[in-house]
Amino acid sequence: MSVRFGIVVFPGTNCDLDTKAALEASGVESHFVWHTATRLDGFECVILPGGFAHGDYLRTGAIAAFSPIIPALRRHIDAGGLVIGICNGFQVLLEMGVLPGAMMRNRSLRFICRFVHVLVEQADTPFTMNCTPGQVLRMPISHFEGNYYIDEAGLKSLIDNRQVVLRYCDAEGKCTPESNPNGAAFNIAGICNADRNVFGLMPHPERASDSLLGSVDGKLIFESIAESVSGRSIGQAG
Amino acid sequence: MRRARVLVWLKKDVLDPQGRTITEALHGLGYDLVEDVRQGKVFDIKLDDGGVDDEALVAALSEMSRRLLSNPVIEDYSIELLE
Amino acid sequence: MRRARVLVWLKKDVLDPQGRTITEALHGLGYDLVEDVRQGKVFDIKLDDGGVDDEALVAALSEMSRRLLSNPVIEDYSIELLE
Amino acid sequence: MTGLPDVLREHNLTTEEYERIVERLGRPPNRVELGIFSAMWSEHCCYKSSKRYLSTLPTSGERVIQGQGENAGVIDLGDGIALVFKIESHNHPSFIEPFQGAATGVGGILRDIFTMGARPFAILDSLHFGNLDEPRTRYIMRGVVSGISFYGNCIGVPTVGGQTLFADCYSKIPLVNVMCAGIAGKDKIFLGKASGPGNVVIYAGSRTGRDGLHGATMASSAFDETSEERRPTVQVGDPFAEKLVMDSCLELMQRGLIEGIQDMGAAGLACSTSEMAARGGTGIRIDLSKVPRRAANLTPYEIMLSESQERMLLVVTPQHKEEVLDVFSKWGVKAVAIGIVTGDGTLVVDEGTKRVAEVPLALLIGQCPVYDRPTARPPSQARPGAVERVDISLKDAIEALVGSPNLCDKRWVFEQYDHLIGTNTVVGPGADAAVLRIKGTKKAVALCLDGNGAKAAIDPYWAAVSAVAESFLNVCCTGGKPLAITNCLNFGNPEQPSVMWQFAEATRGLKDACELLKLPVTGGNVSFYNETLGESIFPTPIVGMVGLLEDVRLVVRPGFKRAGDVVLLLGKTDPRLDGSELAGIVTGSRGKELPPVDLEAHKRLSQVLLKLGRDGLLQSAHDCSEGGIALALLKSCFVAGDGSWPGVTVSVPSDVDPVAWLFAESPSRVIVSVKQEDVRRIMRYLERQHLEHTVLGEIGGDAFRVKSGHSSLFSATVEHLWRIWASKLEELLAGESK
Ligand SMILES: Nc1ncnc2c1ncn2[C@@H]1O[C@H](COP(=O)(O)OP(=O)(O)O)[C@@H](O)[C@H]1O
Ligand SMILES: [Mg+2]
Repeated sequence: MSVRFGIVVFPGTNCDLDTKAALEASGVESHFVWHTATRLDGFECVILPGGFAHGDYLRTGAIAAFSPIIPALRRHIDAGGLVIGICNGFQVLLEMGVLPGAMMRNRSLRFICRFVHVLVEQADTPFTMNCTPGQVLRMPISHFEGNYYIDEAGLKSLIDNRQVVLRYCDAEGKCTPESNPNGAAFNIAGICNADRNVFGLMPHPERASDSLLGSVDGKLIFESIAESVSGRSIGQAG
Repeated sequence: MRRARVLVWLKKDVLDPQGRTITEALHGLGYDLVEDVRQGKVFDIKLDDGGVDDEALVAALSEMSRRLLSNPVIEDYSIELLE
Repeated sequence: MRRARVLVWLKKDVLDPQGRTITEALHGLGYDLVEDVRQGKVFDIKLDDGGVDDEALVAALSEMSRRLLSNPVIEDYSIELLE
Repeated sequence: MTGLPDVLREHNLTTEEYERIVERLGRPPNRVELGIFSAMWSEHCCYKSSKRYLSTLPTSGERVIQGQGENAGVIDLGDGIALVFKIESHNHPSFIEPFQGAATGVGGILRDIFTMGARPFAILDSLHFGNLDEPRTRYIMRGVVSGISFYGNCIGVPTVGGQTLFADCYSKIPLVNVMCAGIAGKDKIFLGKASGPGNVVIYAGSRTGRDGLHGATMASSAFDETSEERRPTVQVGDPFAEKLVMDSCLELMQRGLIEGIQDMGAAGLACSTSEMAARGGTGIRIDLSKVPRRAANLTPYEIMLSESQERMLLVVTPQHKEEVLDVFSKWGVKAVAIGIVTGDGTLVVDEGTKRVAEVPLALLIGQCPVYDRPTARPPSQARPGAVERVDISLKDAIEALVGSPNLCDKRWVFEQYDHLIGTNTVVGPGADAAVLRIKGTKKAVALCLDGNGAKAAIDPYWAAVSAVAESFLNVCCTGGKPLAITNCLNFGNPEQPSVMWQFAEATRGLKDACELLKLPVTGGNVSFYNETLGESIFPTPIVGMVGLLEDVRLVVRPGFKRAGDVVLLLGKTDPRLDGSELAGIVTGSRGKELPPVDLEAHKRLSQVLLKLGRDGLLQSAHDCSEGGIALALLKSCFVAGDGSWPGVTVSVPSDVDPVAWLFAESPSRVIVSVKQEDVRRIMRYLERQHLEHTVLGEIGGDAFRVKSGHSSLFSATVEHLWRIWASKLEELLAGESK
């Protein structure tokens, strides 16, 4: 079975081309879908890439969460299709209410772009199945609003249901306050929904998919998805 | 033509880093009488109400506030008709 | 203890891309009665006035607004004593 | 009714200039026409003080596709690919409103690049601020950096390099110079020409408001007490709108639907219409009643001169008009036909049926005044002299420089910039030059910005030569072959003979260096009147260099790699502290002389460096500039890894003063590290090339150690020094937020 990814492009999305290039490098076929489309048929996985949908005006992801494409996205999710939201895409999923919690401004009240380490807490999701639990990945973050907020009950339920997929950590894999770049609750960098078919993360795997750029850890994520869908190994890690 | 104002605030138990930074900055400038600052958003909305009554208008505004202008996970809102 | 509210708006002739985008988004959601939205900032300030009178309080608040809470080059502010 | 003198003052025109207009026009201009002349004849638009100097710069070269005179320069990278690049200043707007001033500066230079048919792929910024002890400076710096961050990040172009320097003279007016580079198809370059009478003129992008009225004239006069009132309505940047404008324009170009295109920058519609028609050798007629407006009751005068952002002017054939409008509408961009190209050499402006302006382009563009302003060497610069001995211990010198605002880590700035978007950034901020790969090829582009006003204040000629030489070396350090430069000349009031002398000296330096190094100057920008209340900034020429790596896999980085590698200094050290950062910090004066640059030796060094890089013999390379050998070594330690810091032990020759030797800033030197096993081969090669070189020491341990013979002069862990270096800026910027 050939795997097809759909990349949703909102006005203001700006990581669409990078994401497509990284998928190509992993041997995955992908197609852009403009936000006014109303169907997402034929895609095993839908990516909401990074950027500034609608300029991030009002709140990040708020206006995009009402795009014409959104009903189709909900149908895709309800049917068990995979969705990954990267950075701004994660913020859109939160605003849609598909993932719990909300994003606040970084603790430093500044935009941050740098490489960070994240710990793989859950390797039994379609998005991380090629990782080992406890593995440390190196990927860049680049955001102003990545300070993940959730109330205590919500956090407990995320942990109990094993929905915390990635946490900010140091190079040794310890989740310390110093290794938390933005103040996120429980060092959370990525979570999935209870059904484990929707994944949102702040780091950019598409920017860590080429050794020339300093890391190939992001490929693990794209290849996990492709493999979990097709049931066979594709592309080459490393 | 009517005007309405919607105020959006972070919920009380959500930490407001911006408000805290402003409080500190004001103290730094010597305004010691300031005890606490909370920062919110305000929207002034011009409406062409087409003769709807206040109740209907507030209902519409509440819906907009809930759906778009605020994020109910972290924010509360209030509505005021101005004239 | 007193409370005051400061509203900060972009000046009239200054472009407000946020307001425009929000207006368009509300139209997209079918709220056609909305003619125009301007987004501003609101600060709710708790003060320990130590018995100063209103006039002195407003003077202090104006100074804070000018120096820190607003950017006089592109923004206007207004002050309201709440209680 | 205001009298003529007041009207002229308001428009920054001299009586002679006005008389010239009246005479050639055959009648007094009306107010709209006067506004148009005022903008187009401003220093900012017509380069009246600088033209005769700029015309001396070398502009040709085998790779030059487009030199000066267009919106940006274009050079050939081979394989059918072209690089489009240019630099702009936004100093005056950033002084008035730091955040929006800097943001709209980014927006403006991006438009200059995509208007040529290139997709912008890198931004660099050269920033100069006053003393960070002053709250106002901290406020300006925070605003400027977040403004650049806001605009560049949102539109999705990485900001990959630049410089951030401090000196008291910039506290009244900061310098915000932004360079942008983009990639285009070599045969898909678009020009700002209104060709083909009968073609349609289209306005696209944001609506017009009162923003930035008189921006061009503001940037053409000094600030004084009354500036406050003359302040134009501040332009607010809308990167979201610009992204849609950019994407739609690039699609139109891809589909071959455009005849000519130009952004509306300084002097808005007045400038874009008249420049496009003049370049096309045609004429243009527009109807202002068609222009989309944001504000009520705009006058024709205001519409012509508004500097509202995110607007473009296009010329298309009548057959393509509907298709063009459809593309804009798909992207949600406002676009309307506002006029036609004519053949009569005139700019005609109507409002509905009423004619509001009619000006011959031959006068407006062709006969704008050019001045040969008097120059005079300032008396303070008449008597050169060397820096006296600098009295400081090695330890104090190292700690002072590592923690000095000019030399400390600029992470606080560049981490606010998305420097990775585009997934091309092979070497990002923090290195000598940024390196970006070109997807689909083996090639990469190296880019850097350089300049030092404090040195130019001592000697503008040698500082300009040094800026070219240093950026040349920065590019070579990465393995890139320098191809061309753009430049931004920031100076005070040109009506002062001393400022004009500085300008003449600096451009002479640029010319000499570029001629000898065979670098064409494909464009640039002049910013005069960087002055408030009679105080000028340092003369500050900034050079933007672009270079090419044929094989990106051979890229060389500045960080030390491996314990055991040998550290070599290439080039000759003259242990004098003239012009140095250390002299400036310790004695408060950098002296009155700069070390001259031997450009022939410089060229030889660069060639050696490139050859060693091509042969894969360099583990690291980093040029020696501000802070001399000491800081160059330390930076190679600091940027080596992610949370780990290799140490290095170096030996100072026994016959020199260690402080002078370690901190002298003689030009044309590079510190490289090489594998042990390659040392002999490399040394033989260096000898054959007659290139002076010194073995400095070896990488190893976790400390920075300085020895002389057997005695230790200094030792501290690199991590300790790194902490001072990395935290300094954040410390200096802490404090109240305005
Ligand atoms: N310092 C300079 N060196 C070389 N060319 C310059 C310099 N300054 C300006 N120019 C050239 O003069 C022309 C006009 O520049 P400018 O008015 O800044 O362009 P625009 O405002 O349209 O972007 C351009 O071709 C530019 O490259
Ligand atoms: Mg231009």
